[in-house]
Amino acid sequence: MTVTQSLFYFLAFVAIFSSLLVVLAKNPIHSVLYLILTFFTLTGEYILLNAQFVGIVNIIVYAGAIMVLFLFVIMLLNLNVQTEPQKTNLIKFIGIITGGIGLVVLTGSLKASDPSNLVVIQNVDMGLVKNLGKVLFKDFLLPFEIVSILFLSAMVGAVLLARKETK
Amino acid sequence: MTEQLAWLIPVLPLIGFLINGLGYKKNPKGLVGLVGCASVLGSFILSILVFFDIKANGAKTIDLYEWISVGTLKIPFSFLIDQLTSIMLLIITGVGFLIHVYSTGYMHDDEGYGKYFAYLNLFVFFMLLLVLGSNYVIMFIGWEGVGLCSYLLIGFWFKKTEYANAAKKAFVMNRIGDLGFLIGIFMLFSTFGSISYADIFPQAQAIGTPVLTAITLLLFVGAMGKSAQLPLYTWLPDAMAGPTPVSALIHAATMVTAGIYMIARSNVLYVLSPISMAVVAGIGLATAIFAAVIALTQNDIKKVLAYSTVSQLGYMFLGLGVGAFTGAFFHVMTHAFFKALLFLGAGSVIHAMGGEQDMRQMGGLKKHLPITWFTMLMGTLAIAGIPPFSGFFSKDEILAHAFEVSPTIWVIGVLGALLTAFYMFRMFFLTFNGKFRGTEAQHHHLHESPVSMTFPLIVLAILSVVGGFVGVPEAIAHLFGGHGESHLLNEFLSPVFSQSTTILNAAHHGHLSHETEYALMGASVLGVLISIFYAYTVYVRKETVPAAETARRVGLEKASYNKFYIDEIYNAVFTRPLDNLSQLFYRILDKSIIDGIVNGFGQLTQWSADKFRRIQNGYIGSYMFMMVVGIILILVFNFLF
Amino acid sequence: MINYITVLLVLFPLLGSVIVAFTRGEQVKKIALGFSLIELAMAVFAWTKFDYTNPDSQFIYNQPWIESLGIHFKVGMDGISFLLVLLTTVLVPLIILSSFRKEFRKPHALYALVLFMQTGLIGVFTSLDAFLFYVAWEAALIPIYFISAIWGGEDRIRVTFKFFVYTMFGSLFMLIGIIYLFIQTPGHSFDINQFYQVALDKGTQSWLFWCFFLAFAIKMPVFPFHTWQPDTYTTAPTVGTMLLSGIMLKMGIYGVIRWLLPVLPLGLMQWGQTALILSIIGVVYASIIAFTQKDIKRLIAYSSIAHVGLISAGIFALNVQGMQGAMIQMISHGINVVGLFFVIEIIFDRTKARESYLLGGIAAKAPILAATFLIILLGAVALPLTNGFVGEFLLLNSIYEYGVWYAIVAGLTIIFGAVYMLRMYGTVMFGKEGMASSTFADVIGTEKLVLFVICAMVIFFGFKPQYLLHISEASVNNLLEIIKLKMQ
Amino acid sequence: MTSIIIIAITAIVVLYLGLYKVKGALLPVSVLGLLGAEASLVCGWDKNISYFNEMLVFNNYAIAFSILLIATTILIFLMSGNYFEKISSNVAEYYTILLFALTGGITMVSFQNMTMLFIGIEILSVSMYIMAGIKKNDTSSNEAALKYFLMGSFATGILLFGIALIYGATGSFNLTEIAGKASEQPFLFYTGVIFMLIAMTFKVGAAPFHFWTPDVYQGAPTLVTSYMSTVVKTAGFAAFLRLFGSAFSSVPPIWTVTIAAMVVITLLIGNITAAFQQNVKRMLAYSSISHAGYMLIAILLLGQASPNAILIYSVAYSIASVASFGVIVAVKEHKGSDDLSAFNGLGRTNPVLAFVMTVALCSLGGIPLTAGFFGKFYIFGVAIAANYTWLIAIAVLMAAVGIYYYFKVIIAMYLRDSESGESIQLNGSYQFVLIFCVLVTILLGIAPSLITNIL
Amino acid sequence: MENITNAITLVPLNHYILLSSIIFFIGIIGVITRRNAIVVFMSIELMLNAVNLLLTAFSAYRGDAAGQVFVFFIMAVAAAEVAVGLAIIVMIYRNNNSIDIDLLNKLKN
Repeated sequence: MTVTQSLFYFLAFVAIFSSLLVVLAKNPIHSVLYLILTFFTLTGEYILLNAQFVGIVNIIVYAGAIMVLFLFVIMLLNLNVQTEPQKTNLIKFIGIITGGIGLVVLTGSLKASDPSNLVVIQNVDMGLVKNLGKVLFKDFLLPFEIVSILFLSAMVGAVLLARKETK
Repeated sequence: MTEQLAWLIPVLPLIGFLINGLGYKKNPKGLVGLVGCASVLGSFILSILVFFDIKANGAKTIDLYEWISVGTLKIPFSFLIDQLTSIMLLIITGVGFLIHVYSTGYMHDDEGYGKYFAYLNLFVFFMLLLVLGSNYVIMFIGWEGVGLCSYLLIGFWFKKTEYANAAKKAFVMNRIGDLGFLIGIFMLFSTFGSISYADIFPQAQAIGTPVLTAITLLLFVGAMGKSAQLPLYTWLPDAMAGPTPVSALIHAATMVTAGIYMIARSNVLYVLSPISMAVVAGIGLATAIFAAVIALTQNDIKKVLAYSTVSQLGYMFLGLGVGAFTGAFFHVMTHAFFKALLFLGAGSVIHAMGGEQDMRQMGGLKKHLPITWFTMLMGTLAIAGIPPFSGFFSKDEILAHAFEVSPTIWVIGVLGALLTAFYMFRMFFLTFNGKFRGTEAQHHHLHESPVSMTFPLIVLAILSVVGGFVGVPEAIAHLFGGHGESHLLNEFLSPVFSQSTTILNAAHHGHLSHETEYALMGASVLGVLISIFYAYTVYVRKETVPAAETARRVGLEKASYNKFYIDEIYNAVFTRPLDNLSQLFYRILDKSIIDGIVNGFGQLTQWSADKFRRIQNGYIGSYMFMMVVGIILILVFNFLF
Repeated sequence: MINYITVLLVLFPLLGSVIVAFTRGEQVKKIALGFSLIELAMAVFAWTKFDYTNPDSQFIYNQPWIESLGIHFKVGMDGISFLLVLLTTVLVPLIILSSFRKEFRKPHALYALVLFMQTGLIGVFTSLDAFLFYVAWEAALIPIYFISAIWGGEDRIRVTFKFFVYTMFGSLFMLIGIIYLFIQTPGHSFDINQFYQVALDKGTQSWLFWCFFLAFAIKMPVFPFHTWQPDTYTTAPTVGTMLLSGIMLKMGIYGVIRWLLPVLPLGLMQWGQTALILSIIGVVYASIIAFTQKDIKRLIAYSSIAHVGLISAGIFALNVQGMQGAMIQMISHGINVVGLFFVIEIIFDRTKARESYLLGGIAAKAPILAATFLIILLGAVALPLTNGFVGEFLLLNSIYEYGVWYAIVAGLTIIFGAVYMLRMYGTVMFGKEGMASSTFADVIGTEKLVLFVICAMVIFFGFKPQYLLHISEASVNNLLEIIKLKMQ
Repeated sequence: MTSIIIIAITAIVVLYLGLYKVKGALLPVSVLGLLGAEASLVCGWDKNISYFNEMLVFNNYAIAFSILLIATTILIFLMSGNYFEKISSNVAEYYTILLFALTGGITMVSFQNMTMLFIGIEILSVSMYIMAGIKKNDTSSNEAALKYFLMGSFATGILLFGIALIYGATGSFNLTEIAGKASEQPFLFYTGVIFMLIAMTFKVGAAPFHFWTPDVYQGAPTLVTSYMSTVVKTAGFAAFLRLFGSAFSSVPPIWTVTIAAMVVITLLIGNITAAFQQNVKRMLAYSSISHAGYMLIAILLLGQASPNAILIYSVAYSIASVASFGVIVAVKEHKGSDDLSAFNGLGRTNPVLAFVMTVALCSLGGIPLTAGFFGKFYIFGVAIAANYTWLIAIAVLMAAVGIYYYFKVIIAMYLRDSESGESIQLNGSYQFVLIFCVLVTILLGIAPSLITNIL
Repeated sequence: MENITNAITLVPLNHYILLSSIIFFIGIIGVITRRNAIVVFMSIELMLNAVNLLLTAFSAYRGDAAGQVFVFFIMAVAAAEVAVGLAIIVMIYRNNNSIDIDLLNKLKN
């Protein structure tokens, strides 16, 4: 087993473990923290995949910005273990079983496909900013622009909704 | 000439109907009576002309217009006037005219005078159509039409519920027969490709016996209904609810003989089917005896006559069944005379009694109603079969033919004749002899009827007496030194029956000898005389009065008095079960099951809506859960199968 | 001019409907009557120009409507259509006239709907395009639903709604059938001639048969699809009941003749007998139920099921007597049933009762009503020389040709019909005065007129059925030939 | 493309107008902008222009649906009147968001690249999450927003997983390229297709992924609901069809059974549950599920006729929905309730409103001579041509159920009596919209050729 | 760096797919087992990240940058969604004093 492989399996294990904890943790703040941990492990995987820029953005945007937002809100709403509502164990159990079945079915169906490993990475620099930037601003310029509409809309909406109504 | 005027024969009464019917409120009574009688008289005169024309020139077909023409089914509105028809025409218009005249007196005080004459005219119209039609469908028109008029006239005094019910019963019973008739017509059409007599009869011999048997039996079902034979006779006694002249005309002289006319008309078909002949004879004989037994114990003067009519009709069918077509027809004719006479006489009695019909309330009317008494006596003698009154000849001819077929039938037939004589004289004696048993008021009211009523009585009495001479049997004619052509009627009608006579003769062995005939006649006359004497002993000598309604009766008497409970049986076997079935169908099958299924769809929708609704329980968690289940199911389905 | 007569006949009542809808006041009735009379005049005019010997449709008006789908506004009349157009144009004025003495709320809406319905009805009878047929079919349903539901009696909302959904349900299946056939047509068209040319295998025709038959059977109605009918007839206002029973149910029968038999002969071979048996069961079944109905309107409703069953059985017997019998019986039944319902309306109007045990002795007080009622009733029980006889005779004959036992069972109708009709007549008109009928005025004015016209037709067509039989003869023969040819 | 730009600019302009409190100008400017967008779309007819490396392709299909989306939006805007003002003072923002949502919709109908599909869906969805919750103090509205948001995001996750798998299988996001390489990695591809199918059926509200629809439709402000049930649904279907018609049409349709089952369930649940509803708005929500079921038939039986069928159905359905929701808004405003009983006697007190509602419901129910009839007609035609007899049988049964519940409202309006006899006053543009919808519905019912030959 | 990139082929693509599937379904399990709106939302974020991983893996194995670009879009959209979603949650908290999704079931049937 090479270093890469061990790294992959280690990260994968941590990722699965921490994401399970996201779901299982009773305290929402813990969930957030585990989620951030998951993001970090995923960043590791990205780097393993030679997608360095994605990995970095993942940390900056996800762990840095989005998750902080989550934390803020949780703090703001003063959520903690005591206030955390719990589903009955039965539902949890059923939920996990269902999810498990789904996973088995999905992996089963994907296994059958057996995508080959033969593809060799042609471009080592593919995951770098320069390369991605080219693609983003050449091929994907339009979505890039259009996303701004989404942001604008979301921004206006978020302000609209979160603001206390004066009327 | 016949061609130009014959169509007027039915149309004149129709015009009378229209005048009286449309103006039933405004027309003065005089005009109503005049129109009513004159239209029928006109038809009568035309019928006489037609009669002589036919006598001279033979049968005629008169096409009026194409009534229905669909594919190969062509039903022309056309008339066939042959010997049979012309005799019927004479009977219908002649007796009809007399009864119209009689009615002007009898119904004079009735508020529905105009309506009455309208109906009566309409009846004559349909009856004429029945006998004039050149095909079975036109006959069927008349057939049902007279049924309608019978309905209208029986229910003439419709305010009484039981009268209205009697009318309905008559119509429905007739319709049962009509269904048979109708199916018979269909069968005729599919067999012969036509419904015209002229097309059917010549072909008849080429058709297989089973088919003909089916056809003739079906037609006979129709005849059973119309001519009140077992088992469809019960309407006729009830039909006495109508005004008495109606009973005389429709329920004695004309309409009820339509069945005989139909079979006589279809004689060719019948003689080709021995089974049918046997059935006709059997039913006729059974009816004759059965009705006679019932008549023995009836106390209502019209009921006695009604059952007697049923019985006499049975004789006619017996005649048809044994092949005595002329005899049967002869009896139709004489019966028309004497039975009309008897009914009108009874009407006269009832008129005098102020509407009373129960013979137990009568008695000793001889001195109050001499003309009625005398004419009734003639009629009674005629029906009893005393020579030389008309009934003797016609009945004798039927019995003689019956003897040819089987002596047993003859014995039973004579037995019926004895019963007839007994109940008729019972009626006669109870009415006219002895002391008056009615109330004082009725006693004061007693009077002889007006001329308009007695005149028809007299005419009919004469006919009852002499009517038989048109059909004097060869044996008797021989006795008086006559020759072969003494039986005028037979001779006149022979073209109609020639084909069947040939067939019958081919099958039959020789004729009765004159000696046998004398013996038979003698035996029956003797029996009748004894029977009359017995009636005389009981009701005149001993002055027995029939027991009151409430009296205890036993055995056959009880059964006879209660008409063998046939009405009750029909009620229990048909009417009530059908009504129950109706309710069952309506409440259970229609409302609960079929509609229940229809509504069930609605309820199923509602029910499943309620279930579906519960899935939408408002919980995001459960929605998500179900979505995931959906996803998994889809994945499982797509990749594991 | 004459070539536009069909389209005029279809659209003229629509114009009337619009005008009436925007009129207020007393004259509404008269305007509506006027329109229907002009319509009648047009129909009579067409009659004078009608060529009896031509089996094909005449006065065809053909205008592309939705070209991409091969839908045309194609109307025309052959003998079969024309008879029913005549029936419609004759009955609608009578129906309007019959309501003259009655006060309705919002009369303009009522009469507008009646005229609108006439458009739908004539549209159904004259369409030569399956799509147009379907549209007209639905267009006739909606006004009658509203007529019944708005001006109806007790429990009207539930009852009429059931009727509406039930019939709609059936017609949706027909829509499926029509679309299927449309796809199968060689030229992708809804034209009737194209439909006649579609040749499908037996299996397909079998289910298509049910698609169509379901719609038609519900409309007629044929047992066991009839349960909406008694309730609806009873509940609907008499104007509505007359329209429903007098004309609308003929839509179903006409549909069978025009769209079912010639298009799906193999399906017919497969299922025709079933349909015939169902029809005959309906005859007996409805008759028996009618025996003990106390509500006379309901009784007539059941009798109508019996009559229609006979007509439908005659059609499925597939012979010329049956077809012609069905044609003339449709006319007769239309006339008679309208008359009967009108009489019931008159009685109800005066006594506020329809239960036979509350009525009685009316004949003594209202002799004209009694006489006209009797004449119409005799027509209904098929007494010879009334219009009802001709049809019933031919129909029974055709069923006889199909099978003796069928005819015997179906023939029970002439007995049963007499039983329930006369029983009803007896209890209502004869006997002692009923609780509700102690005071009763005879018919007057427009009532008299309507009754006389109906009686006149009852008797006239009894004497001269050939006037009507003539009209459809050539077309019926032609139709049967087509069917026979395609069946081989 | 120009239309997207015009609308986006209009949205920003409106936003600024709101900032400067020029409330009177909001509606005219928006409508003007939308009309301009319409014009620009019409200009692009038959030109088949593709933008930015085939990110968007404005073929006739896209243009037709875009026009429909914009037209529907215009109608809804014209009805809004002072509807939003009653909710809050931030009217301009609402217009802005709706306009943005519209750009998302147009993107969805014209996408040629999965990216655009994803972003279009998100723009539309996110905007609608917001709009569902604009009645901030109304718990129903809150609940609707949250339900919509959570389930919507969940569906987005599914969608993305599907896109990812398809990308894995084909190495491209472009529809044409996907179609070309679809068979390289069939299992990966099919799994992706199934995931996308699930996500798309969620967006159009078909069972078993319909759960959000009734609750959100009911909880959201009625005008927003009308937007959801028309623009969102139409865009969803157009995208759905575009995706399956162009990207996935090259492989054998393994999804047939799945979609068929969905159609059946959708029809059953939509129609039958609707039959039970006493609230008209909720009933229409369920009915919109059932319409999704009908439209799905066209996707199930992908073929030449499908785009046309979907377009006609959408047009009919959108117009009828706008009209019916318009009436509901008016009734709710006046009577304070949109239960069935609130409609009692409307035929007498407000004949015009009742007539509009009647025509709209008839169209939704598929009564002939209304546009909705042709919608069903074409859909059934597609299914019949493919010999899906059993499916048609169910569809027809359910159409009958549909007629049943639509007519329940009509019955309430015409046959039942109301307590209050006052009539509802409507402003001019409102009336215009209602009348316009009725006229178009009837016009298309009589002359469907106007739209049947477009595609 | 070079090492790592070269070593990439040593981990089969299937393992990446499996990993992201596991995370994806863990997200799904979270969605259906939690009642706290924010945690549910976080579970959804988990799902999105699984997709990101999948896309990146495919992108790397295919040597096609588009997949990674798509990941950016997902992140961007996720950010927008988070903004709106949290705003909605805050709004609800303000009205209900709770963000328990199972308490929100006024709209049903």
